[in-house]
Amino acid sequence: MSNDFLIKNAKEIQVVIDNNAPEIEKLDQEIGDGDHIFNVQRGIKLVIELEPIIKHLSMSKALNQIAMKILSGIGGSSGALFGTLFMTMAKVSNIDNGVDYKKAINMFADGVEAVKQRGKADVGEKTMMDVLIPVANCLKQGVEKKKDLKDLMREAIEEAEKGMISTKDLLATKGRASFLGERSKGHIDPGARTSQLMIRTVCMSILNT
Amino acid sequence: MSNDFLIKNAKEIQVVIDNNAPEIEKLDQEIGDGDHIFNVQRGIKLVIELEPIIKHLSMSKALNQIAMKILSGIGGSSGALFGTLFMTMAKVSNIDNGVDYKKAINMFADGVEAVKQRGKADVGEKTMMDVLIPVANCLKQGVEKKKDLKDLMREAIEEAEKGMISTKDLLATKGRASFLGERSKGHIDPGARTSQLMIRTVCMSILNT
Amino acid sequence: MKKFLNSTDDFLKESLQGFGAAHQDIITCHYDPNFIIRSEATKKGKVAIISGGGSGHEPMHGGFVGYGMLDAACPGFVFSSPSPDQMIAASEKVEGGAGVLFIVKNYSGDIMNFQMASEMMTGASETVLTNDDVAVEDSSFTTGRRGVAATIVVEKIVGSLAESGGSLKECKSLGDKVNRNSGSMGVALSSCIVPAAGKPTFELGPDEMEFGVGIHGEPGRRRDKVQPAQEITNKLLEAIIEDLKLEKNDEILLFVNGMGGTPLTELYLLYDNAKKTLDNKNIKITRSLVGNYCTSLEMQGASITLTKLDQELKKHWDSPVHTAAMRWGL
Amino acid sequence: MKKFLNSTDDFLKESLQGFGAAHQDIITCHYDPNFIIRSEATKKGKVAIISGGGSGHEPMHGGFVGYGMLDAACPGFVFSSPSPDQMIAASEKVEGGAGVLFIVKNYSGDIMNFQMASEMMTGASETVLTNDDVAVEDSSFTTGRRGVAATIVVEKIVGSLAESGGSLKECKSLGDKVNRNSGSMGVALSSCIVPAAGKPTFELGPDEMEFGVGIHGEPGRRRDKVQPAQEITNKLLEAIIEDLKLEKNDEILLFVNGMGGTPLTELYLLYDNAKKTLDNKNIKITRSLVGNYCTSLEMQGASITLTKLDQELKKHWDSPVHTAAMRWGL
Ligand SMILES: Nc1ncnc2c1ncn2[C@@H]1O[C@H](COP(=O)(O)OP(=O)(O)O)[C@@H](O)[C@H]1O
Ligand SMILES: Nc1ncnc2c1ncn2[C@@H]1O[C@H](COP(=O)(O)OP(=O)(O)O)[C@@H](O)[C@H]1O
Ligand SMILES: [Mg+2]
Ligand SMILES: [Mg+2]
Ligand SMILES: [Mg+2]
Ligand SMILES: [Mg+2]
Repeated sequence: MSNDFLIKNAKEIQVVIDNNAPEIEKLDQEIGDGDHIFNVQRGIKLVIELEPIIKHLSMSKALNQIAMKILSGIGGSSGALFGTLFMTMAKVSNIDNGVDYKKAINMFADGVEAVKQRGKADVGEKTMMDVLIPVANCLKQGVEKKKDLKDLMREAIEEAEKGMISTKDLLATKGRASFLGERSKGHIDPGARTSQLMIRTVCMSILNT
Repeated sequence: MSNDFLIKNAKEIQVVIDNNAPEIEKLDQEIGDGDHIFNVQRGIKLVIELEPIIKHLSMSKALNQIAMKILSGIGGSSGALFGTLFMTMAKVSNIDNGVDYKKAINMFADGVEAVKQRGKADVGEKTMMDVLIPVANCLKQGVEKKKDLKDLMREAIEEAEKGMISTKDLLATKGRASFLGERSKGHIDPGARTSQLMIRTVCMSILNT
Repeated sequence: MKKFLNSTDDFLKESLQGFGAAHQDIITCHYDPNFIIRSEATKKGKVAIISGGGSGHEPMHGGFVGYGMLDAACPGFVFSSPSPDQMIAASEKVEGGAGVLFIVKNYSGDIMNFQMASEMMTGASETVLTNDDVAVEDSSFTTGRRGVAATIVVEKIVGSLAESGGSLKECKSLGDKVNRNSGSMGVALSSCIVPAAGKPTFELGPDEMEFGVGIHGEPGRRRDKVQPAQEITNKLLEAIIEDLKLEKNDEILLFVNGMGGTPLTELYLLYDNAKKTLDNKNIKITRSLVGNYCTSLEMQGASITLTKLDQELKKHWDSPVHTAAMRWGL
Repeated sequence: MKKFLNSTDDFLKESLQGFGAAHQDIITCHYDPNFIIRSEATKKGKVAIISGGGSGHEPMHGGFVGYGMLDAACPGFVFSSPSPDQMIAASEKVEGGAGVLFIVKNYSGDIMNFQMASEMMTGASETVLTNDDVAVEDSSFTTGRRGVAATIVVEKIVGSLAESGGSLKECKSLGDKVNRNSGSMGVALSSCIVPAAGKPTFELGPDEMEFGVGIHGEPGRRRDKVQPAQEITNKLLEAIIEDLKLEKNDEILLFVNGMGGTPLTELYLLYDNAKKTLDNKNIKITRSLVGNYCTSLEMQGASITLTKLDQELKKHWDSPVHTAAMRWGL
């Protein structure tokens, strides 16, 4: 994993998110406050604008810059959560001398664990954790079991999709949707949807190389 | 003219105004502030509620009670104008010993003159004066020319209608519609319309006796 | 119609009752006839300042009754001028021996009803007529211009003079001066709904605005396509600046007024845009007011008022005021 | 979408600029990161009170920065919590040596961002979390209840204590107490439009209302047919009274809050209706507040907040305050 990889993926994610913007907007209007899509779009734009700055930085510094940009540029739940993800990844030791896919997966899993601490939500509470945690687990196990990278990417894509869909029938107990009680049921969680789209995009880009 | 005549006509006017309420409401919405119909309906209701009180009063006292009720109960331009009309009629001398139709017409003409002073509007300014002044003139001349009462009533109805219609193409120079300038053209004045309807009702009731 | 009310007949009464109860430290409401007076009696020898007009413009005028501003306010029905008995009853309560000054917005109905009140009451009275709305062409052959948000500026400044001992004549003449020094113009993005009517007074297309609108949902100068805030602001300012013949280095009060349904953020944005334009023209904003002060029920829209200031006006603007809707220095 | 703006990107910036310019006697706005502080520096030894949250609730919180209330406010994007850098920068400016108290509404986004700020900054800080919205069921397994209009009551009362020398611990504990003593519930008659979205967050039928609505256009407890104001009021009061376990002779603050698009007349009518019901129950209204304080953009609607009062709370409620949106005793 390189800084170029980060920027390239951010750009691909931007296209995917933009293409799905109306749906994501609607999801947060139904069970949230309607700002999720704008938060995410603003964040991605800011990350992409970092390209000239982070191009020549070490991986840890680059990730930290991205984390700070996300944290300060997004706001809301997603700013804190995605910011924490990257901030934690930046802190993983020994990442400035090359990051192979095992290392990358560990970084991601550490990040997800920190996000879980930050938001205090676990699987089953109808948040982005319903995507992030199963994907992190699947990837970690895949590494342990020394699975083929491409197979693993395909599994992760499936896992993300399953997690995202699972939020539909869940009762929200964390985040803004929890205020709705029973009325939160029947809608996919917006943060789960954006997380799933981002994960799919990154996995696809690895599959295509 | 008797107090019974006043109340009976107020009741008939109520029916007529209620039947035409949507049209009158629309007229004041187009070139005014939309309250004219409510002002007029409130005023008529209050006058009719006076019945038990004014039944046994002299004509001058009865008219004065009506004037005060209109003045305090309506507000807006129409409260001041219709209030002035009745207040002036109440002050005409010698009305407590019977009012024949000549006297009644003089009372009305005096009232209209006072309304004209109060509002400082003359014929051609797109207000109720475009109905009241021509009708008062027609009635006064009819009395001078000793016209047949019923013929005179038919003439007054026509005169009122002509005056009301004339306001449509006029440029408003007095009242709220004047603020619209050229945009006031093409709409009948609401006060002219209610005045015309009231005059027609009273004249018809005389024709039918 | 979606409003918080129980019946359109009781709307005004219940609202006044709530106002009276919520602000009993400052004002007292009287009913039948309706009027609002300060909870403290008028000082002997102080000119009593009384305003009034149709309801639906809250906090105007009841919200401005209190120390340093009005002695009484007479609310009519929604958008209908009050009736003479209200002004007469209020005058009797607040007259302090130095006469009554009526502050009246230039509408036929208001003028006639206040005039009848002055004729019917016994004590001395004078009237300041406000007609600051530059959207309407002025002319001595017509009713002339509407009185709108500058009425509040007149009430504040004249209220201060009365408090500091100004005579009836002095109050009248200062009021006229503030009115002459003020110009306003408004724009509506949506209509308002008179409770008794239950439906919007006018219909605006989804991309239309009413430019030069009055404060009763009366049509304005023209219907326009919605424009960026900076353009709207510039057009409003141009008309006012021309009318007041404002010049470089003139000092002004910039008053951005909401019509009731527009959030504060947008009013402050208009303030920002107006400031940019006035800064460019070197017109000095030395006093400011932003908020919903002279409203039209739930109408979305705003107006801008400029008042040319001098030492005297600034002094009376800054002096303490203690009312439900405007309070400072105390 | 009809709003006074030039571009949705510049909306917040221009609005803040206008706010800063219109109230430069009281506050100063800083940009990138955005925060609003008093124009006078914090007294040495005074606890600094900082609040913040998404924009779109004006005058909350910027309108409450000033003597006797907040030292700083951090506005996020519309309906998005501010980010940690804003709170950190504001803290650095207003810290007076006695620590920082954050007043945070109970939303995941706000909590996480304020938490990260406290972790990242150097000085001592405490947080008061407001969660007064009784429309939401409380539970330790969930996010719990929303923080809504009572946040302003907390800010006023804690602001007063801080001004009079209360320690960080005392301020935190008084804030928690005010929050515990407060309950709120709201109802929406129309939706609001997030500028970036350009269309209503939700659709309400012409005869529908959203009962128990939040302050971001989030759906509430249920969708109901519109009801007479007295019935709506009674339902809101019932839920709050039950939650606070209010009893005969309890003293309360009755706070009728507008959501932004509802005119004052209707808010006072709700006050009147609430007073009737509370009078009947012998619950004593000894303090009142009516107006648009905690809004949701241009939403039509209102909320009622009750705060159970004792001597301490009354003293701090009455003490002088001098901010853009709340001013008395000074
Ligand atoms: N405590 C939490 N833990 C994990 N994810 C959360 C939490 N709270 C909210 N989220 C996620 O954040 C998403 C909403 O993000 P966004 O709309 O940007 O912020 P906000 O809810 O503050 O408006 C939700 O869809 C959910 O996936
Ligand atoms: N100066 C005036 N002289 C005569 N009639 C007037 C004058 N001003 C207004 N009117 C009449 O009053 C009518 C409007 O009455 P109403 O709607 O009750 O009062 P307002 O205009 O105060 O809302 C107008 O249609 C017009 O006929
Ligand atoms: Mg959201
Ligand atoms: Mg009218
Ligand atoms: Mg009227
Ligand atoms: Mg949000």
